[in-house]
Amino acid sequence: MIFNFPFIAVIALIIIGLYAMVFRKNLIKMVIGITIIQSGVNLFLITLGYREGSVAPIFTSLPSGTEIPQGMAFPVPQALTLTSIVIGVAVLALMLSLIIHIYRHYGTLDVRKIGGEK
Amino acid sequence: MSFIDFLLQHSPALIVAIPLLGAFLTPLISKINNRVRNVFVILIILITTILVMLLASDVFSGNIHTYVFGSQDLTVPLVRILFEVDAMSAFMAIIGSILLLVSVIYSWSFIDENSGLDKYYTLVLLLAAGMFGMMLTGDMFNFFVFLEITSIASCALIAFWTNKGKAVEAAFKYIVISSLAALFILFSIALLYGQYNALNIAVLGSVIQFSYLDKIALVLLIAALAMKAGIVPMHMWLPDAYGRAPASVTIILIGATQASLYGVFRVCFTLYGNTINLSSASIGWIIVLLGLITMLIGVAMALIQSDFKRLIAFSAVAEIGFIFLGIGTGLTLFANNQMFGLIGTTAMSGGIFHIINDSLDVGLLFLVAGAVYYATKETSLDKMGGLARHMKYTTIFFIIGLLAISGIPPMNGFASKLLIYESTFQLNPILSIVAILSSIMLLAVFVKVFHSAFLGPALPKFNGVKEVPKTMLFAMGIIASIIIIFGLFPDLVINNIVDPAVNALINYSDYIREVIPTFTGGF
Amino acid sequence: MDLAVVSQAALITIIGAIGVTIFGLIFGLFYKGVDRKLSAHMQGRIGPPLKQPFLDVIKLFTKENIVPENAISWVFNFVPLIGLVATISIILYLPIAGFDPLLYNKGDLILILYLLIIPSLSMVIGGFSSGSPYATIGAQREMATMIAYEFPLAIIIISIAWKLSIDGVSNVFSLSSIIAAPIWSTVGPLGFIGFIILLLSLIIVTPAELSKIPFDSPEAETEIAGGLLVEYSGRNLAMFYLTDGVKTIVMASLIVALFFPYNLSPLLGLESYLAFSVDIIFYLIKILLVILFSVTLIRVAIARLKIDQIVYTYWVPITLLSLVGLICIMWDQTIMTNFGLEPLFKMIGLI
Amino acid sequence: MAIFESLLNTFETGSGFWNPIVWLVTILIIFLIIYILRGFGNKNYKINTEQVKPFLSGNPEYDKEKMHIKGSNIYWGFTESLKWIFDNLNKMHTGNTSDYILWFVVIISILFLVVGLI
Repeated sequence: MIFNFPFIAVIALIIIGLYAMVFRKNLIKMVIGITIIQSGVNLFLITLGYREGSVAPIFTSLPSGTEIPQGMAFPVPQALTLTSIVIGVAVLALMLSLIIHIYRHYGTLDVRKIGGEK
Repeated sequence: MSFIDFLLQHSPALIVAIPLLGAFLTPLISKINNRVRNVFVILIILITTILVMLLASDVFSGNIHTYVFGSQDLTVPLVRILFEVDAMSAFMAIIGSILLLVSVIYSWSFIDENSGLDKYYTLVLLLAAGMFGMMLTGDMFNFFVFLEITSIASCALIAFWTNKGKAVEAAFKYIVISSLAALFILFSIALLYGQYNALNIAVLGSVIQFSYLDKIALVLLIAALAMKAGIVPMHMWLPDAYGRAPASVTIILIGATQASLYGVFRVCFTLYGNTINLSSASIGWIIVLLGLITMLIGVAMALIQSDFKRLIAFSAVAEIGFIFLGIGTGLTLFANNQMFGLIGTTAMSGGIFHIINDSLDVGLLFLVAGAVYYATKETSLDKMGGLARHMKYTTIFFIIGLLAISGIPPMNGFASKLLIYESTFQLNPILSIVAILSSIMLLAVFVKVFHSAFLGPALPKFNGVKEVPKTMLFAMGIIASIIIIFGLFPDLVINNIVDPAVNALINYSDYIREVIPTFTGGF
Repeated sequence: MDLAVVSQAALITIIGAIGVTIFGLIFGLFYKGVDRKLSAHMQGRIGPPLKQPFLDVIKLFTKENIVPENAISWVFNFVPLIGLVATISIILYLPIAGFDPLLYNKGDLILILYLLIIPSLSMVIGGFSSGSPYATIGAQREMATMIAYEFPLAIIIISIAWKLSIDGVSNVFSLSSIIAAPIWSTVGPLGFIGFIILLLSLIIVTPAELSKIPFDSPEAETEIAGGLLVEYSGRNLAMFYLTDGVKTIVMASLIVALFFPYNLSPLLGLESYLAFSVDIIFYLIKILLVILFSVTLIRVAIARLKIDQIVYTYWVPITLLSLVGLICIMWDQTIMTNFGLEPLFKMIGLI
Repeated sequence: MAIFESLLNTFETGSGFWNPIVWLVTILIIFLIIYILRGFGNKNYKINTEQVKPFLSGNPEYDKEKMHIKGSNIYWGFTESLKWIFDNLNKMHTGNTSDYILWFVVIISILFLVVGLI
């Protein structure tokens, strides 16, 4: 059961994020929603690569006596997560800069008031 | 090994690498001179286009190209990224390269009076790299990365006119939708990875089981990619984004949207190819029904728009419905061998032929809208009128686009719609009826545009309007001539370009066998 | 494919095109005269002589060809020509007088459906390009009418093709296969009712396709003074006049080809030239009957509808009617082939 | 010659045919005939007279802006008789980002239902 906790956390994070995106009316809070979903997905990736009792897959600084592939956490998901985090930061920066522009033009951050294009 | 062979062997990598390198060289080059920069960008895209054509001509003759980044030793798992180019990928890359080439030629004059053009061209080239990457890659995670590159570059380009609030707003909507879709794609990639310990499409395709988790992954992938492709009711970002971006950007966005569409088909036919008998009926019908409502709602919304580009964007949505209808019909009948041979392949070649027709027709119309904006600085149809007096060539290009998008013979739209009508009716007559109806309504939509923008009395406020510069006319002329050629020789196009792509989708086992030679599934 | 075959085919095409042009123009005007005469008699008038449409065309050719100042002249002058040319080209794909269509393996029913759009489209664009408010209103009404009737028309055409494809006919959209396998020959009782309903809807679609009363609100002389044709005069108007005549023949031939593709000569056991002439006369009579029912009778009996009523008529009652027809045909397949007539009667409780 | 033959090929869909080149040839021939026929007509009119003014049943002509019927007013009859459809469509397109995401969630749940996961 205890090993399923990360997966439950993943689902919870994604649903909380979606909730924030659908029901929060502030643009910044929507962006926070996206970030929460992203954390959920990243957590999922990391959890997939974890082996019970394993150490970080840094080849040059392994504790002595580690079995070489089996004792390490699986490295590929960690690489994927790193990439995903980097992309996430770029997207986040872009979204926030757009929000600044939106605030300059509309003077509000309410998602209902910036729409209006039928 | 001759130079051509060398180019051919490395072209999958070069097609992505050249625009990527060019993107980061552009700011440096633009220090010299604006004209040099424009020539440089056109040259980069031209070289890429030539490489795409070279690669495509080889792929269409039956070879599947793979290109390995990383360890060449295939027995070690997971330490490489694979590019795999089959006919479908090459077909999409051709569309992308044509749209890009036209866009950069058009940009020369269209975007000339704006500042920050070095950034504009950098982003265009980045978008090109991302788009080609999505089309050529054979790796799911790589697909996600290129999707994000495409999204970020497109978002920045949509917001290029930051002085307009609506453009920024559209860009914000676009990036929210894109990143949400991309996160769901990543989540489903992780689901697949957790089960099969692989990221490569071919490897995944060879072992996929259609388990409970696979079904979740399939649903999330289709929903997310369909949203990126602008399928109703998840299309609403698309008119905002298409309508507010500069016309030269919109035409590349069409390519980016088609790349997501390509993702849907790649997932349905190749990634889940091994279990297609289990999934085809339900997923196929979903795609068909989504296509139907996409057509109807897209065209109905287009009918009541009064903004030129927004109107075209809604009809672009409707056109994507035709593609979904054609390919969905093929997918629905996939498990039924006899019916599939009879009508499934026809429907699929109709759908795939319509991908290229859609991007050309809609692209031409967007360029015309951009030309009208360039000449009059108006986007609202309510404020235009009588422009045919001043812009004769643009009017002719608009007429070609009008006839092509509504499928009036002898334009290219007619050939692909004919294939779709004459195959889908055997699955259910209603499908063809709705398709014919939407096609006629598309005609009505653009006749309305023709009247309110180009015909009517000479309005005094447009007395000084002149025809747009030659480079813009040239860019429109390229697309218009391709439209007419495709319309006059549909048989050649079907045999030489479309059918290989259809066969590549159907014979998913070839795609898998290129990576795993021992694979024995499929036909 | 050697040169002789190609040149022969080209010769046939060229001669066919010329012949069809002459046929279309002359008979189009002739049937226009017949229609006017008949409707006059129905209203208790004597009516114009049969040659009146020919005289009208000659009159229009001698009148001045005015291009109004608000018009875009090249569009204004060009579209009447395109409309007429496209309409005449449809005859090449239609079976005339019981013969196979001249270009029987070069085009099909969907092509005809699309080519039928072109004359209406040219009228719409002509109306828009004349830059007059009356013409604009008329043109947009014509376009709305077009969307309206295209829905039932699509249902009718697809239903017929679907029925043929179920029967195992190859090339179901090709008109030569449609006349070779008449739809009435393989239907059960339910399908028969279905096709009668479809025929009825096609007859109601025809007047709108030809912009005749009660669906002529695009032209509506009393209200918008001739609508989309208000600025047209002289030879341009003559082009539209001829288009109308040719289009009447095309629609009538289409109805004949889809629903009554029978010939008299096999029944009478005639051969060669005698057979041809009997068939041609029979075909002309069939066309006359179709025009009588779908054009003349309706336009004499019913008053003009408003444009929103037209759209409503076609999109709700007529579409539902044709859908009922389609469902009848589809059920005909499943119920009749799976259960036969007897179990059906038992099911209803007749036996 | 082989290339020319393939250019003349009829495009076959399995249920129908379409040969653009033959159609184009016949269209050109018919066009020629009609064009000659049209040439017999009177081609003159009096430029810069009352003739070229638009016919407005005797009403005076307004300025050009008012004479041009605007894009939004086109297809009145069509939109009028199908008003309920267009009203609902307009209601659906709110321009609100939250709604866009809501539709995405709805579609995912429908897909889950159809594929048989729920």
